[in-house]
Amino acid sequence: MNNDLQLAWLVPLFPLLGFLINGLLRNTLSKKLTGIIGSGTILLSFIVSVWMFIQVKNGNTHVANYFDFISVGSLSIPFAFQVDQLSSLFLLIITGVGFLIHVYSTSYMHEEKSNDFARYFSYLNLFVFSMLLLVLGANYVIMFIGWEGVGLCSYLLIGYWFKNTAFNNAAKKAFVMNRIGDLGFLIAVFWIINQFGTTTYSEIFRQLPGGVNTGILTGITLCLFVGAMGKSAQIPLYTWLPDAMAGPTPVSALIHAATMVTAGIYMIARSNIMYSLAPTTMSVVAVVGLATAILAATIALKQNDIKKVLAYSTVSQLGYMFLGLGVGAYTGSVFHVMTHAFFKALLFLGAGSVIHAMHHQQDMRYYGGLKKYMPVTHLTMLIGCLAIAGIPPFSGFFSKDEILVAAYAHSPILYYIGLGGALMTAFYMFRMYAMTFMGTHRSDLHHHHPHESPMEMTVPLIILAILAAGAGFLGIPELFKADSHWLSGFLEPVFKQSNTILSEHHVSHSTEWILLALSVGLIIAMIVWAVRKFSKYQLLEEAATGFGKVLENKWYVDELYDAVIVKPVLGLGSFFNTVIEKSGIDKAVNGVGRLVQFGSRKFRLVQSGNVGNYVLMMVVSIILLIWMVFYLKF
Amino acid sequence: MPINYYIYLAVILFCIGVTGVLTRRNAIIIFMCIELMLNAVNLLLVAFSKMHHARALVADANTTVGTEAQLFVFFIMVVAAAEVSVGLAIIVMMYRNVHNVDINFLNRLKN
Amino acid sequence: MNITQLLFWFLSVVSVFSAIMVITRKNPVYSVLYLIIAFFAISGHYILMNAQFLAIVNIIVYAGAIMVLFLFVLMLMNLNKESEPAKNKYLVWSGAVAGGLLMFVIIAALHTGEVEQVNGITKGNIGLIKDLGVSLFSEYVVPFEISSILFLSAMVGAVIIGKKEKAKHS
Amino acid sequence: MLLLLLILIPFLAGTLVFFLPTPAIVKSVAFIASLASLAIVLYAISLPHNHAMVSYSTSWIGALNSRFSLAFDGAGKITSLLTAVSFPIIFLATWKNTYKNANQFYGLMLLTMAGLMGVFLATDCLLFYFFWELALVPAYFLCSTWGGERRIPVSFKFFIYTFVGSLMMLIGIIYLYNKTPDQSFAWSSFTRAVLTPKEQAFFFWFFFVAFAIKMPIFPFHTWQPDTYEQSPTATTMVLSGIMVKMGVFAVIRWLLPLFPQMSTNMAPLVITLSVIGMLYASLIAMRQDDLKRLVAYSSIAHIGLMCAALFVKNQSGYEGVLIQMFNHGINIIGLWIVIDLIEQQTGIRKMSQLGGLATKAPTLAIMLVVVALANIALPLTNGFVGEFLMFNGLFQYNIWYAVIAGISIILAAVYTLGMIQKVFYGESNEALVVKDLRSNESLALSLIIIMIVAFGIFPKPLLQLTQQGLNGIISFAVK
Amino acid sequence: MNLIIFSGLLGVVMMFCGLFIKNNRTISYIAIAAMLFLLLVNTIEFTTGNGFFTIKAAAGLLQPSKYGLLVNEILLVAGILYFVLSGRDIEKVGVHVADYYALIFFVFAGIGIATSYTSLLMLFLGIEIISIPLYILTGADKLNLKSNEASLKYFLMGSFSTGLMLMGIALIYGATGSFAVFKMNIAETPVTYNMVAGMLLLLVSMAFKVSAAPFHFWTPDVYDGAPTVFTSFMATIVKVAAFIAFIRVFEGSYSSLNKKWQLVIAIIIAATLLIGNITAVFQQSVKRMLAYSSIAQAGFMLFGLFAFNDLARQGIVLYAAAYSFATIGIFSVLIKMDDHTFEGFNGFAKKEPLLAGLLTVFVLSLAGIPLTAGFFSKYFMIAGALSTGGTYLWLIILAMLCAAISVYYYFRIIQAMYFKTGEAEHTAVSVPFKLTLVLVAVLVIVLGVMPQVLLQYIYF
Repeated sequence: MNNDLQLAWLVPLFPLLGFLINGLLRNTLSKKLTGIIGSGTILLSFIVSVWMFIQVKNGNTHVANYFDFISVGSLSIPFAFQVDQLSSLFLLIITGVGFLIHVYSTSYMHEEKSNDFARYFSYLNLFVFSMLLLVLGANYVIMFIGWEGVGLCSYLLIGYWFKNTAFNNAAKKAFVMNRIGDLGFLIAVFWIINQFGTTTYSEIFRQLPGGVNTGILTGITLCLFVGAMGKSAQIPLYTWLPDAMAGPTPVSALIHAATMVTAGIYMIARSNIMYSLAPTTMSVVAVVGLATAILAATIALKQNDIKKVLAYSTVSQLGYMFLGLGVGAYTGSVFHVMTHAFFKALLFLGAGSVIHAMHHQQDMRYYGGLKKYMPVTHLTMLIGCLAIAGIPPFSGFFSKDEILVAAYAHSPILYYIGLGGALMTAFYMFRMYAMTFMGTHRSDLHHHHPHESPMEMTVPLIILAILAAGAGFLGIPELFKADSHWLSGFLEPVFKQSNTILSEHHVSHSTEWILLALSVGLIIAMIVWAVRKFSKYQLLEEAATGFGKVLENKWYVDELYDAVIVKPVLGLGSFFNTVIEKSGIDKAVNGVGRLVQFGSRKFRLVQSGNVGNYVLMMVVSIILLIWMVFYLKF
Repeated sequence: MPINYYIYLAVILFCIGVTGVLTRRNAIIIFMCIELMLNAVNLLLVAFSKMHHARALVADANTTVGTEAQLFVFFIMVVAAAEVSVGLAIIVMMYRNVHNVDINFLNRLKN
Repeated sequence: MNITQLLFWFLSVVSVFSAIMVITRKNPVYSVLYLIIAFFAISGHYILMNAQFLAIVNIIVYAGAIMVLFLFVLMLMNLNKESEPAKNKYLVWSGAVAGGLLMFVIIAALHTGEVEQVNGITKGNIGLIKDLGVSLFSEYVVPFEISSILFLSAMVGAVIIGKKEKAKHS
Repeated sequence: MLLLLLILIPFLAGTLVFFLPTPAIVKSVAFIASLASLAIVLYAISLPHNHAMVSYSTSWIGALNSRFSLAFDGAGKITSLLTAVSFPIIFLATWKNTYKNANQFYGLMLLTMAGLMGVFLATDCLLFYFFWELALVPAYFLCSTWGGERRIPVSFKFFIYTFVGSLMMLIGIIYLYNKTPDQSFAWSSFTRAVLTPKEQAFFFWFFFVAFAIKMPIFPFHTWQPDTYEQSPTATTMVLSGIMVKMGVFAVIRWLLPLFPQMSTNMAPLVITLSVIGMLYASLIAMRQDDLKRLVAYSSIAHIGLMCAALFVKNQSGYEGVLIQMFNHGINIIGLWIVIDLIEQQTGIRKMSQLGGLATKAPTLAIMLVVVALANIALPLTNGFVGEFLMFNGLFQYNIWYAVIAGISIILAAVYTLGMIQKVFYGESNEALVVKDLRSNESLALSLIIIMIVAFGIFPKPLLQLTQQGLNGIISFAVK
Repeated sequence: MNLIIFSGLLGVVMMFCGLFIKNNRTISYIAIAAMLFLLLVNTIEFTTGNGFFTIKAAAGLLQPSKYGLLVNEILLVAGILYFVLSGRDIEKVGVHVADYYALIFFVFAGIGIATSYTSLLMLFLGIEIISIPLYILTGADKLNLKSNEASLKYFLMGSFSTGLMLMGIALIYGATGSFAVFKMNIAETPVTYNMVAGMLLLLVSMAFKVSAAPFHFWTPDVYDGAPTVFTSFMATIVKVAAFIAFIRVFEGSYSSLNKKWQLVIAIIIAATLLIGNITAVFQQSVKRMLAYSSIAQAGFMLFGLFAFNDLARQGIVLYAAAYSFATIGIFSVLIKMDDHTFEGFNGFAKKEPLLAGLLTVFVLSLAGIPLTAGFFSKYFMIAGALSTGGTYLWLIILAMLCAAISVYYYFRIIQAMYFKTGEAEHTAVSVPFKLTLVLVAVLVIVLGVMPQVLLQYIYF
């Protein structure tokens, strides 16, 4: 209890305070104060996180119990935080990137009314709070609290401009799809309780391996993975993420690129031991991840909305992370989470800067030639694109390569398909880059005066660009220098058990060199092709045809879901409402009443008012009674 | 005579009375049929009275067993007389109002 | 077949026959007359069973007083014609069938019982006026007195019902 | 003695109120009486479990060996607390509503409260039945007198429906009474009634039907949406917040201990019905345009879960139900308050005609969102704890029930968010005149929200409250 | 005994009052006083166990029992309430006010017999003494054709049922050689076919008197046609007395023939409940509805006959009180209404909140809602029936469903009074009337909360 890390509660506390202050005083605070409170609380959290990270790096990990959250019979779920390598790393990403994005937001959202502005920051702070809960939780229930909390904040922020019905629908869709995943998560939690009698990570993992049979573990992990599918936008629950771009761009950067969507990866990394013991799930994860990566990449090829491109790119990158998890490259996935957080946040914020400059025009077809108007944004975006495309020495190269090599070690087919995705990534990113910054401007300059964004926006861009460029060096492959993978060493305590279970196969250095050369070469070729093709892009009002159209329409997946799930469910609702409820059950209930009334109308006719009839009926009754008593043997 | 004969006779008379009640519409005749039913009962009671008396005589020559039934018949007659006076009064009242003694003539109370 | 039996059968046939006539005659006056015959036949049965008191009372009260009252009312109402409207055929038939069925059922029910052969049904003298009188004014004085209430109420009733009311009470 | 007061205070106050002249005095008396009850409940909770003050027994009907006995056990504590907490809030929230013949309205409300308290405290089966009916009659009058257009047939259907159920229960009560070893109506004697398995199977349903109608469980639920729609909102709050809990409570207090074996045997059937009801009601709720009906169907779904969790017969399920009884009561009252405000201010309940209220009434919007989120059991709201435990209980019983029932979580999100969206978001309809909350309403809603958050983060007090009485139930349930 | 003698005498007194006193109101007061006197003498007999007269000759014919006397008490209280509440309306029926009272007192003499007879002879006389005045009272509104019709129907069918009863008695006599009720106990006499047939016919005729289906046909028409004041009397006090008579007949004999009789009675109960309740649903006239409801209530009371155990006996007493008080209360208000249909009650609560409230109490009692006497009376009946075992569960379920149906038509009064708008036209009522009605309501509620107030007297 005397451990310094007991103070972990401070980390989520600050954003919570920020949320409360901004939320309750939204009508009185000035925008400036709101911004300071909103960003400042995250900064404080970041500082504490850094301090904790240092503690952890020095080998101090801790599970901090605060109070009994739920305690029923033998089941006890404490409100507890776990500070270890994995969580402290995520804390840094969340608070660090989060802080930058808050700062960025103060400028980006400046046009909002002051109470809306405060509402925005309170949501954002609440999100950070939830995300921190998710990461810090020492058991699945606390994680679930954060898990649902971030979903809620995502919902609130996507629907931030609540007057727009489309945005609201997008928000609702995001929440509902997340809920589908959450159900899987919940079921998994119950299953865990059923099997382990606890939800605390350390106690569960202590019982593994051997505590529970593989079949059940497969079930649990699959259910958890369903949760991850929802949160991290994997097939089949990915469609909400592109729609989620309805929210303000910094939100997309923070929630739908850097942090929330990686919660699924965090969760699987956290539960790595269970996954390692369930090879079937691992394969499922890998296949789903890869499929998502490819599918999203293909769609991204034909999108014209700059945020949509980035959104599908995010889905695709998340797919890679799951591929990494699926083939056992936990460190690689976490590494990719980190680098992705940097470069994707960078890209989004850059896109935000562009959108800001273009007065909320998001269609790339109306961009072009912005290079000269927005030099900082251009440069930082270029770094981001290079990073995501996987050009050495930018960070994306290292992390993606680590995953792909691990996939190759697992099965070359995975590698080749993954590589195909990577090539597409390079292509569409530079398509975006070229369409935005190169060539000539395609919209009316008299009305739009593209201009560089203010410092609050560019400084975070620059910082992120530096991180995106340099973060790769935290995980230099053994290929280049032995034992230089710092991250791997740092995370080793977390994944140690899994690594021994999985007994990694290694790819020989020579093969790895060939693979590297192949991929980098092909990617450069792709970039060149994309830039050449799209730098001279001219606005043409021609509809896409054939396969292009399919891609433009996102493989018609939304339509498919609508037809296969949404419509039938609504139809079923209507059917129940009108047919079964009103004409069925209620009719039956009322029918009893009617039957009585009908009986009443008929019965009273017996009362004919005619004495002869009365007596006749009496006599008949007597006859029947006598007959009954004397002749019925009962 | 076997008691059964009396039973049968009484039942037959009784049921003829019932049939009369069922088949006629004239209130007075119906009333008469009811009187017939009562008489059938009286006959039966007297027969039973004699039967029980005869049975009791075997043991006791001075027995009064059976008296009660005959007195019962007496009371039935008393009641019948009272009933007749009231019944005929009612029928007359109705006749005064509607000039009819058909039981179906007044048929306002139904359902 | 001795004389008692002969008389029994004779009286039975007369009573049943006249009873049937009562319910079948269209003219109410005939019905009354047949009913009086039936009552006489029943009184004959009483005498046959040595119930003299009842036989006399039956003739005086029933055949005499009550039936005369009926007749009187009938005449008063001028109902001595065949004025009764035809009743619904089905109702008549179902009434007759029901009555017959009732008879059948009761007789059948009682028939299955053990037959009490009572010999000397004419023996004993409980039916004599003296015996009954003693009994009536000793053991049965309470119902006797109580039946006065009955008569009182019948009397009051006849007055209430029979008295012509001037106008409905406002 | 305290327990007797809990019944007497609302009863006497209710009777008194009938004769009071002005609405202001009437409201004050009603409010004070409900607050007094709350104070007593809180004090009673603070007393040790077997304190003399928290049990009461006196002879009642000697001929039947029925006693007027009250007790304060786990389930009773939580439900009487709910009653005592709800009524002041309801009175507060509807403080500014004007009712024709306010004295009668508040009198009947207080009488309902007395009946409810009686149901939750009685340990004598006949007494229980007595109060069971007693709570119903004033509610009927409330609905019929102050309700909407179709109030007369609707509330009548409600009355007859529940009355049929009660009568079935009465048969069961009498039959069981005959089978008790000492011919008494005491709870303890009833649990010792000797029944053959066939009788058990038979009479289980007699009781269950009564409770199922009250809760209501699919397919006995059709009275409920109509009644909620047509009743005056204050009454709807009582009906949905507390009165439906009578059914749940009765299952815990009576059905399970009385038929331990049968409730295990019948569990699959009952749970199946409940789960079907959950999905069914959720699907229908998605298609509702009327706010009140939507909430009504959502309530059916929630109650379905409670019923299912009761029959899984494990501790998690029980505690979940107990805690959820309280929380659901609070939440749904909150929802009704918001809906009442909307209806009063705009005169509209159809969601399709509303919209954009968030611009005009931001505070109201936020409060609705919080309450609605609690209603869909978002973590850190009070709804989560109960649902988590109930689903957990259901899962421990059978995974598939939990999975299928879980679908309702998703559907709940769909219709609840849909409601928020249609009412508060979107472009505002200029024609609608909406003022934001008034002081009494915001106070009531704030109290509710404080409870939502407080018990969401720190449910321990409630859990401890429920735990005490639970041991008894569990020992019977597994007998 | 006291009741029989004094009410006979008082009947005569009332007759003479008619001669000497022209003021109807005075006659009413005398009648109330007379009724109080009857209550007093009956109470003396009830508490001391001895009447003023010891008539040796009555030994085998009348045997007042505690139970019967208790019922007398209830009926006399009901009678007083009836006189106080409806005295004015009796005065309005016709000119022979004193005679009506006299007839009512004669009926009470009959009731005294019906609750204490031990011989079938007395049963017969008692029933007739009750019936004959009723034929007259039914026809008291002489110029009203409905009243004529009701009277004729009642008289013809009543006499017919008397015929059936006598046939039954004769057959029973044939089997037992005695008119003593206890002789009907099968332990004393072997079961013969005569006996069974006789009992069946007796059952039928008694079922007729209590208007149990399928021998109920006279009830709706007669109750509907009779002057409402006398309907009130017939439907409550007389009906209860008939029930007690009914039960006394079968008290001894029944248990031995249990199984068969139980089925027969079960069928009668089922038919009564169904016909009474279902037919009542569609009635438009409250008066006629109450007639059917009295059939339905008879169905419940018949459970006492079905069960024949302590619970049922207690239940009968309670039912007698609950049903009579509530029905008298409702009728007393109904008489005041100008329109006897349900619509006639529209908006009554607004005009007369107190009366409406009291009426609600009575209606709730009839419907068997707890806190009113009606609940416990039904409760005891059902409990009595259930304690005979589970064989006839179907009957009990049916009874409960019928109770639910009864709520339907009873509550129509409440709905009309409270929830519908209209001008419920009625004649003004006096303060004493209201106070008495309050007293009745208090009685109903007290019995509904603490039935032992009454029940303790059964075995004391």
